[in-house]
This record gives sequence, structure tokens and C-alpha cells, in this order.
Amino acid sequence: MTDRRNIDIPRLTAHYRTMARIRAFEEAAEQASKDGLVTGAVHLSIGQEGIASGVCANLTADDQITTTHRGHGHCIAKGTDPGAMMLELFGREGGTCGGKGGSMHIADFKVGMLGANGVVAAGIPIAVGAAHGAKLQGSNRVVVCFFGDGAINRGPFLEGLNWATIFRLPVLFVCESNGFASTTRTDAVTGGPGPVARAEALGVRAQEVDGNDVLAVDEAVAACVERMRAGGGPEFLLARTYRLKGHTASDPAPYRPADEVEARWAEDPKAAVARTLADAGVDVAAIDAEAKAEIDGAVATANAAGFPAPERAYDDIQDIGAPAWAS
Amino acid sequence: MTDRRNIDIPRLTAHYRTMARIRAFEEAAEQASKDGLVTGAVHLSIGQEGIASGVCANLTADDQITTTHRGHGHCIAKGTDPGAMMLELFGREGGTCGGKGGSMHIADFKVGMLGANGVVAAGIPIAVGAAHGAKLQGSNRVVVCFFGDGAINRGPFLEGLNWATIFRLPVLFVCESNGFASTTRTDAVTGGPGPVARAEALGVRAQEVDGNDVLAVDEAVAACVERMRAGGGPEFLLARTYRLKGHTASDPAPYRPADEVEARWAEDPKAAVARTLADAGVDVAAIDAEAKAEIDGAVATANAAGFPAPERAYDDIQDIGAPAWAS
Amino acid sequence: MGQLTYIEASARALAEEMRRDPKVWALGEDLGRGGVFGQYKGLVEEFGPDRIADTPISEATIMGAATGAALVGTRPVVEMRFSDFALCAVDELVNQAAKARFMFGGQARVPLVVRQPIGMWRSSAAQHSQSLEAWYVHIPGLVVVCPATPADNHGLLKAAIRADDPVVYMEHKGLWPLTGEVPDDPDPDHLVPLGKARVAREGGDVTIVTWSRSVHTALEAAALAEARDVSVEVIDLRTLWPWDQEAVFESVKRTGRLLVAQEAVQVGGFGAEVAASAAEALGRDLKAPVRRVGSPRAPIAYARPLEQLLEISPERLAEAAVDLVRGAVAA
Amino acid sequence: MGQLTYIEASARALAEEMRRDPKVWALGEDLGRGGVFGQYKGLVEEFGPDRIADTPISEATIMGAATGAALVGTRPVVEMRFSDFALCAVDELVNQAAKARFMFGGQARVPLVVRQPIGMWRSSAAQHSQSLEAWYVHIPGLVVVCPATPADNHGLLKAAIRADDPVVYMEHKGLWPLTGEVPDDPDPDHLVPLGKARVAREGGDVTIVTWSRSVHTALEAAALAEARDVSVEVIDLRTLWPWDQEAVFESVKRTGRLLVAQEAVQVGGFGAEVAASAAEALGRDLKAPVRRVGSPRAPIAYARPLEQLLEISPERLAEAAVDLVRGAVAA
Ligand SMILES: Cc1ncc(C[n+]2csc(CCOP(=O)(O)OP(=O)(O)O)c2C)c(N)n1
Ligand SMILES: Cc1ncc(C[n+]2csc(CCOP(=O)(O)OP(=O)(O)O)c2C)c(N)n1
Ligand SMILES: [Mg+2]
Ligand SMILES: [Mg+2]
Repeated sequence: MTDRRNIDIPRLTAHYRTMARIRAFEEAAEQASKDGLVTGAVHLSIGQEGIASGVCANLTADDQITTTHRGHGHCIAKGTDPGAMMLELFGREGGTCGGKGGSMHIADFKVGMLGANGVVAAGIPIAVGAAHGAKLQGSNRVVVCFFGDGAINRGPFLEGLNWATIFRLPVLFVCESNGFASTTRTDAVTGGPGPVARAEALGVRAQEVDGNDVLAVDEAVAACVERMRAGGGPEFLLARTYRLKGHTASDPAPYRPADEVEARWAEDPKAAVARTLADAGVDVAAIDAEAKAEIDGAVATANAAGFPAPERAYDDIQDIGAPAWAS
Repeated sequence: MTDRRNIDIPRLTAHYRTMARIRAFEEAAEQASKDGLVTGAVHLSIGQEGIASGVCANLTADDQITTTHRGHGHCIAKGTDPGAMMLELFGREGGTCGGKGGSMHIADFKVGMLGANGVVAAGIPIAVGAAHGAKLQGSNRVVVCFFGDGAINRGPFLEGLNWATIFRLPVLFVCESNGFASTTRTDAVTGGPGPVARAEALGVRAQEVDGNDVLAVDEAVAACVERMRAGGGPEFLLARTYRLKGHTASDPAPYRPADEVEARWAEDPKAAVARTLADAGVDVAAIDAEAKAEIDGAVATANAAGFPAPERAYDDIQDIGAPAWAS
Repeated sequence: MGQLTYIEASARALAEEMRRDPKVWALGEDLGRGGVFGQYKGLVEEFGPDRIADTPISEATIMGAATGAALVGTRPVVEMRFSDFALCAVDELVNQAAKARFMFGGQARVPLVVRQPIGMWRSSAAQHSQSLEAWYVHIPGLVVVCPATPADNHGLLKAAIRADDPVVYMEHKGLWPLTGEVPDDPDPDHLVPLGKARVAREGGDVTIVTWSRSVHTALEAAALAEARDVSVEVIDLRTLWPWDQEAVFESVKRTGRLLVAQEAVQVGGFGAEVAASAAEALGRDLKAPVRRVGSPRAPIAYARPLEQLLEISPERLAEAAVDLVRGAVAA
Repeated sequence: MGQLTYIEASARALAEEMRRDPKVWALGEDLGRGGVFGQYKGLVEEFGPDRIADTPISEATIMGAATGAALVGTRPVVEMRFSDFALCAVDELVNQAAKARFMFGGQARVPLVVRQPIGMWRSSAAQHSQSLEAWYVHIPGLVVVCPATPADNHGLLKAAIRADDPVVYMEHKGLWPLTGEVPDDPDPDHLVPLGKARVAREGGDVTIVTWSRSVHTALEAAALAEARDVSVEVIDLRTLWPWDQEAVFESVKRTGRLLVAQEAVQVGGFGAEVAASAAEALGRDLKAPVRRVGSPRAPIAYARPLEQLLEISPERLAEAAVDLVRGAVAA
């Protein structure tokens, strides 16, 4: 945790609320997956909540984000209703995408959440394009593009960062380096000095931050956003963290030693904030309880909700040439 | 030109012979294209001969290369018969690919020339794979991958260099930076500090060399190849040069000022070698004449040769499921 | 009416739409110098480099960035240079652009046009000659357009730009210099509607259904067949998805015979969809079995004589048309 | 004979081929931990990390490097994880691997297998469910295989690995746990030949031609149809290119009726090629028009009930088969 003497307790409390809501959501999603209530794959961001909260606290409602398969936290931090998200995971009516997208395709355009993605690194060009659009529209909104440490080995990383540089676009690239790409340790498949060097070699201002320190993230991003709004062009943030759970809710992750995971749980970013706030007299248990109640309600609602009407499988495809629905 | 006092005149003469043959080939190809004898697109490497010769002089017959749409010089330097190449450009029987590939798909596996390519940057993963194959086979051959300064903005550049690093493959990446990608100045569309920084950020040992100085290229590549054979992993060479002609033989390149081109002609790498050799008493005119005679013969032969038999359009597709030829 | 080439017609269509709607912009390699074939000539001078954007050689990101820019309300026209290079951007087009509207439950649309010049042309060889329209017809979410004339390259491009879904717009390189009438001072809202075929020639004995450059081959074939007393109707589909089944079925019901002509590889080509649909729907009403003519399943060779062998010729098409009629008579 | 699952059968096939031929190796993400579905379980332990190679998330280079490695004489087995991700590697497969042998005039071959698991499976949604076999059938140079049973996933994978051309090998995710007989101690050269169909069930009234998971749907449909006195022959194509026209035509000539069943989007699907070919070749010998059943042209929805709606059901298929027979009788 950043130097404790100057901590803005109300701001940190707001972060804690966001992180608690994300944690509660992820835990509930994990359980629902294990219970067979969520049929599609679910990727949990437990342990990475500090990044989502630290980044999105610096964005306005107009600003936009893209995220990945592991994007629940980013959605919640950007303002998406967890109730609608849970409905989406359950594939029910009222979900963010009417139950048609699921966890990997949550989107919520009204809060600037331009979509998760089932394809690693595919959000990068889309985010860059959203920022290109902002520039053409003369808007001063900024775009944040979240991706994992596995994504930096796909071509769109190079193409997208180069593009943002040459068009001087307001995109903040946030690489959540959680050590793994599925069952593979990213170190083993990533050459060179690292993500920061890659970004700099593409002309993007880059820095590393402790992704488990929400205030450090917050502070770094505040500066990034300020520079971007002033026309400074793209920024890159390497946020180091750890994937405390398996790749999906059904992955027990036997490929890593238990003591490694245990040691990382000791660095749980949410617990760290809780300690600081407790020291400052904040009732964190109440925040946790509130978050849990909200998410419990979301699960109950999702579980009770109806599935989308069959004709929904045929709508919102395209204006002309869509298949006709005939019960 | 590298320090003149220590010049190895026989080696430089050999370079000059290669460069003269390439130049003669390109001039003849240009003319044949203008005369309508070569119907497909032809991309000339005039002004870039020093790189082809300087690199390939360090390769054995077992070593392999991949090249691009602008690859005639690399083929000749690697040992492909210009006669077979000219037949290929003319689309005739006896061409390197039997007239089925043309200028952009020349290949000559018996000399380790694994193919030109019509898709920018597509040779990068192929070269990397060829080196991966060498490693699996326990061979100590090395692979050279030629590409342009426009190719470093495509995804395969990142993916391929990262791959070569993590598998520690013997690939020398040679970026021929001739200032242009078609009608576009590459500076205008390339972000960041440049190709060397990009390569280093991907873990590849990288250096810049004057591509118009054949001996500088030769020396740098000699060291690269030695390190690669010793298991040192991939290398990157940025060879600065200039595209003295248009993008294709039919491009007058009106998008660049005449005086810029004129100034660059003064740095013609072939003329530079000619001056050095002439000072040393070598009869460069005789070498030029010999090269011209060889290529004139190639053109005459190509012009007189027959087109491939129609059934060739149906062969070498695949062992099962190829279309049947029925005159 | 004025005479324009196919290429000029497209430039005019784009300019008109860019004047009409400030949200329209174009991006691709070399556009600032008019594009590799000259399709963008004069446009950067009028609209400036922000709206006629020069890009790096980054097809995946050209397509992906256009998708992002479309999602936030701009209307990009993407230039892929050769349809073959669009194979470097398939995830972006097929997994992202085509599916976003549906996956996101209708929250957003992806109004973009991706221009993908197709076809065999002057010994361009295997990586610069493909016609892969069948691929995009198979992908939900996409509209697929293949204009055959200057008038259509004007009216269809305008309609494509105004569409709110991703349109794969495939011009034929061999048609660039083709001259034809294009409305001179058009009603700015004069479009050629997407999804509507055009009867390029009327006839009574057999219907040739075709698109793109093959329309002209079919018209030549029709003239050859006429000399042999076979009357050929030629339907230019113009839009491959959605294709005008109504027009095709009406014609085939009348003639009783269907010949589908395509430059693409016949195996798995779009002609299979047309032929299968007609065989299913019209079944025994046909006077002869449906028939397809297309390219053999071979990569496209460089040598001009081999390349020409792969193209469908008017003679071959006429022969097939006459056969269909004579064969049916004999049956 | 022993019982193996579809997934185990593939692992055994690969292990057998790797033992037989040291040139064979596999590459892809997570293979060292058995692969995302467990197809590679135990292999790194036997063959080591050079031959069971863990790669970065770099689909384009996985495919492109395999192409290069094949060109120099190794025999790579490429794992694409989900066929949808292969859309990140289309240039490498279609422009490079498929065309190299031809473009280079036969100087080199590209002996590789690219495994692309397909199909709808447990709410995988639009980017993890596609069946794009039709695309690869359309591309000269490629062989396309879609095994439906454990025995075939053993014998066909072995045959694919021994083929000297690039093979697109599409396993269905929904079949992984399917159990069936696989030769226990096989003749090491016991292969299922590429290009040969299998009669999965004999019948006399109508021929269902199908492949991959839909073979099982068709078998269920055949049982339902039998209860309604309609005798269905089910042909499992196994290889889509080259497909076994001889076997299909022989059967359809006998039954007089063809129904093509596919999980893929029907529009532009491979079923169109089969239906069009049969309509062309068998024409008026048919007792009823050809017919296709497939998925509507819609992205695949996440919600399980919507996803199920897109799958072809035994009931729907049986209905179509019965209709074909009854309709023909009525005609
Ligand atoms: C192009 C592509 N290849 C492979 C996959 C399968 N896949 C899904 S998530 C994942 C790991 C991603 O790792 P990283 O980017 O670090 O994100 P994390 O899961 O750690 O958040 C992989 C390989 C995919 N979705 N897309
Ligand atoms: C993927 C792809 N995009 C676009 C093209 C068209 N194209 C052919 S050469 C070229 C310029 C290449 O520039 P560079 O890599 O610098 O090579 P140079 O021509 O200068 O040798 C372009 C854009 C292509 N062949 N492939
Ligand atoms: Mg990760
Ligand atoms: Mg260049």
C-alpha cells in the first residue's frame, strides 16, 4: 500500500466498495458455475480487483473501455449493474446482452463499456478504433484497453500500439500481468525485457505499477488520463498482479504449487485495503456485507429470471438478410 | 565504404559480381515489364544490392532464406540461376516454379531459397518455422529472413521475433529500410524509436548497418552468423538503404521529389563498390559486361521459351482431391 | 447521364457520401496518394488526411480499428487493397465486426464497408487473385456486394455506406477501366438497393445467374448462344447476401433451366448455394438439372495462359447453356 | 478392440505416429499440460517439450511457423484450440500453407495437420462455437477431415498425419467424451483412408449425408423415422475434401432422395456443395428434390435454450426425412 500518511480515506473506501462488489460477484459466479447454473466458461478476476478499481475511478461516464474474457471487474468498476451481468452469465432475459453474449461478451454501451472479448488481444484494435473515433468526433473522451500478459504475444498488440502512436490517440493500454495465460506461465513464452520495453519501442509512454496496490494504480492512471486529455497520445500501464484462481471457474490449476498460491493470497489487494481502512476506523465488514447482499440478490434474480424468448436467437443480426423466425 | 586500407579486394570483387548480376537482372526485368513481356507485377531492388550480397556471402548452401515481393536480389545472391528466374517472370516453362509462381513467388529449394512472398511480413513466421525445423532436426544451418521497413508494422513481426527468442532459433532478421512502403513514407506510419528498439524489446540482439555499404553488411552478418551457429539465438539487422526505383516497374513514383531521388543515386551502393575496385585496378566494366551478357541471354531464352503446358495448372496442388485435367 | 469508369464511379460515390455525411471516412494503405488502383484519387485533397487516412501495413488493425470506430458512431470505409490481404484480418471482420451487434444484444451496430478487390487480373498469381465471396456469405451478420458495372459501383457503394451493418464490398480488379453510364447529377439519394438483382439480358430458354466480372462473360455467352438459337436470360445478382431469390426463382420458373456462372472456385463457391436453393425450391419444375460453371479447385497460376484457363470463357458458358437446353429436349 | 473416448483415441493416434516417425511433432498453447481439452495428456512426458511444444498465444505464427517447419521436412501437428481462433491465422493457412506446393511448382510440400475443434458446446457463444468447414473445402490445396467417432478420430488422425499436404482436421468439442471401439493393438499401419465415406446405417428410402457430430443426430433421426416406416440410410462423409461422391451418388441413386444434415450455418455451408453436386449429377433420377438442414444464418447465442434452437435436432431431421419420402409419394 502507498505511503499511509497521505491516504485519502474516502477515496480508498470507494475503491474498497468497488473491489468488494467485484469480489462478491466473482465468488458468486464461481459458485454458480460449480452449481451448473452458469453453463458457459467463467474467468474470475479474484486478486485483480485493485486494477479495475484503480483505473476506472479516473474515468468519466463518457470515457470508454474494452476488456477481455476476464472482464467482470472492469465492467463493475466502469458502472455496469452486476444484476444485469449476473443475468447475462445465467443466459437470461434482462442480461446486459439479453443473454446472447454471456460472460465473455458482456457489453454495456450506456456506461462506455464497449465489450469483453472471447479472442485474446482482439480488444486492442477495437479500443484503438474507439479512440480514433473519438478523435474524428472531436471528443475529449479517453479509452482504456484492458488485456492480459498473454495478449502481448499476439500481433494486434504491436499493430494497435503503433497505430495509437502514429495517430496520437487517447488510449490507455492496461496490461494485467497475472503470471499466467491459461495453464502456461507467461514468462516461459514471452521474450525480451518485458511489456514496458515493448510498449516504449512502439512509441507509447509506459510505466509499471503494483497492480495489487489500488492507490498506486489510481495515482498512475490519474496522471495518464490527464496527459491523454491534454493530447499527449497513448499510455501504457503494466500492472503486476496474480491470478489467485484457476484459469476458469472449473480449473483447479494443478500446474502450480499450493505454496505459491498461498503466498500470493497474502498479497490479496482487497485484504490490504481492508487492513488500511480498518486501521482508519472504517467498517469494512459492513461494506462486504452490503456487497454480498447486492450480489446474493443478483443471483436470486438471475436464477428466477426467464430465458430469452426463442425468437431472440434471430434478432439483432443485421437489418437485411436476417433469418426469419417461424416458431 | 568501410575503411579502405583493409579491404579484401577478392571478396569485394565477388560482391561486385553479385551486385552487377542483380542490377542487370533488375534492369532487364524493368524493361521486360515495360515491354509487356512480363505481365505480373515486378518490384525492383535497384539500390539494395549491397544488402543481398553482403548477407548471402555469409551463408552456406545448406542455409536458408525467405524473402518478399522485392526478392530478386536475394535469390541471385543465394545462388538461384537468373535464367530460371527470368523464365519465371515471363511465366514460361523452365522457370524456378515452372511459370506458376511469378516474381512474387520465386523459390529455389535446392539452394535454400524457401520462397518470396506476396503478403507483406508473411515470410517472417515461415522463416522462424524453418529455423524451428532446423533445431528439431539437430542441424546447424541458419535462416535469414528478409523484409522491408513496411513489414515491421504487421503483427507477424512481433509474433515471429518473440518466437525466435523463446525457442532460441538461428534466424537472422534483415530489415531492408528503403524509406517506403509502396507510395507511403514508412516514417509517417511507424511509431517509436525504430526497428532496432522493437527487435530488442522482443529479446532479439539487434544492430543497424549502412545497407549501402556491402562490406559493412558483410562484416556485421559474418558476426551474426557465427553467433547463431554457436547457439546464440536470433539476430536482427536494420540495413538502411533507399528504393531508387518506383514501388513496381510501372510506378513512376511521382510522390517524391526528383532531387531527393537524385541525391540517393549518388549513394548507389554498386557505384560505390565500382569506384573502390577501379581504384584497386579491377576491371569493373568487364564484370558489368559479363553480367549484362548473362542476363541478356536469360531474357532471350525466356522470350523464346514455351508457356507451361495447360495441364500444369492442375498439378502440384495436392495428392488427393486435385482436379482432373481433361484437355 | 455521363460516362464514368467503374473506378471513377466508386470514387464519386464515396465523395458524395462523404459530403453528405461527416461521419463517413476511409482508411487504408496509400489512400493519400489515391490508393493502389487510384480509387481514392482526389479525395484527400477534398476531405483531408483525417477522413482519407493513410495507415500502416496493419490489416488486422485497419479492420479492427474500423470496427471500434464504427461501434462509437463513425462510418468507416475500409480499403483492403486485395481481398487476399483481408485474410490477415479475418478475426476482426468475422469474429468481431460481424458478431458485435448480435453478441451485445443489439446495443451497438457496426456500420462499415470493407472494400476487397477480387479476381484474376494480369498474372497476379495465387495470392493476389482470389474470389472468396462465398466465405462471407456464410457468415451471419455480413452483407456481401459484388458490383458488375460502373452504375452499380456508384449506386451500390452508396447504399453500402448507408447500411448500418458491416458490408463486404467486392470490386473486380478486371473491371476498373470498364466505362458505362452513371447518373450525372443524381438525386443525392439515388441508390442501387442492396439485395435486388438486375436482369442484365432477357431470355426465355435458360437463366444464367452470375455476379461481378462474370456478368460480362455471361452476356457474351448469351450472344453466342443466341447465334445457336438458344435464348439466355442473364441475372446479375449484385448483392450475394441477401441474394434476390425472388428474381432468380421467377426467372428459372419461366425458363426451366438454371446455370450459375462464377469466377471463383466452383467447389464450395456461392454458386453451390444458388444451385442448391433452386434445386430444393423448384425441384421437379426444372426442365433440366441445375448446373454450375466455375474455376477448378486449383490455386491461380501466374503464367497468363494458365490463368486464362481458369477463367470461365464465353464459349464454355455458351456451350453449357446450349447443352442444358438441348440435353433437356433430349431427355 | 478396446473402448476409448474420442479424445483418448486422438491422443493415441498422435502418440503412435510420433513413435513411428520422429519427424512428427505438435505445437500449440498449453500442450505441455495436456492441452485445453486434455487431447495431449501424457504426451509431453513421453516425447518431451521439443516435440510437444508449448507456444505463446500467437496463432498466426503457430500456423506460419508450422508451415515453415513443414517446408523443411518436419511434420507438424498444429493445435488451434478452437476453430474460431484459427481465424487469427488465415493468411498463414490459406495464402501460405495451402498454396506453397503449387506456387513453387512442386518443389516443396507442406505436410501438416491443423486441428481445429468445432461446434456448439455448452453455451460457448458466438466466438467459440463456429463450424467453418465449408471455408476450407473451398480452398485448393487443403484436405478437410471431420471425424465423428472414436475409431475415426484414431484412424483418420493417423492418416492425416501421414498425408503430404495440409489437412484441416476438425474435431467436434461435443464428441470429446463419446466412447467407442478402437482397435486395441492395431496394425501400426491401420489407417482410416482419407476421402472414403462410411455407411453409418443402411436404409432404402432416403439418404442422409452428414459428418461430425451430426452423424449421431442423423442416427437418432433414422430411428425416429423407422418408427414411421421410413428407412433412412446415413452416410458419414468423414472427409469433406475430397468427399466420397461415389458412395453418396451410389446411395442416392438407390434411395432416390438426398437430405444433407449439417450443424454449420446452412447458407453457404458444405451441404450446398453436396446438394448442388447431387442435383447436377443425378438430376431427374431423384424421386424428390434435394434438401438441406442446417443452422440458420445467425451468430451462435449464449443462452442454452437459444443455442439448442440452432442445433439440428433428431426430430427436425426425422421430420425432413419423412417429408421427403411422403412428399415424393404425393408428387
Ligand atoms: C486468439 C486466442 N487464442 C487463444 C485463446 C484461448 N485463451 C483464452 S484466455 C487465454 C489466456 C489468456 O492469457 P492472458 O492474456 O494473460 O489473460 P488472463 O487469462 O491471464 O487474464 C487463452 C490462451 C483465445 N481466447 N484467443
Ligand atoms: C499484408 C499485405 N498488405 C499489403 C500488401 C501490398 N503491398 C505490397 S508491397 C507493399 C509495401 C511493402 O513495403 P516494405 O515492407 O517496406 O517493402 P518494400 O516494398 O519497400 O521492399 C505493400 C503495402 C501486401 N502485399 N500484403
Ligand atoms: Mg495472464
Ligand atoms: Mg520499404
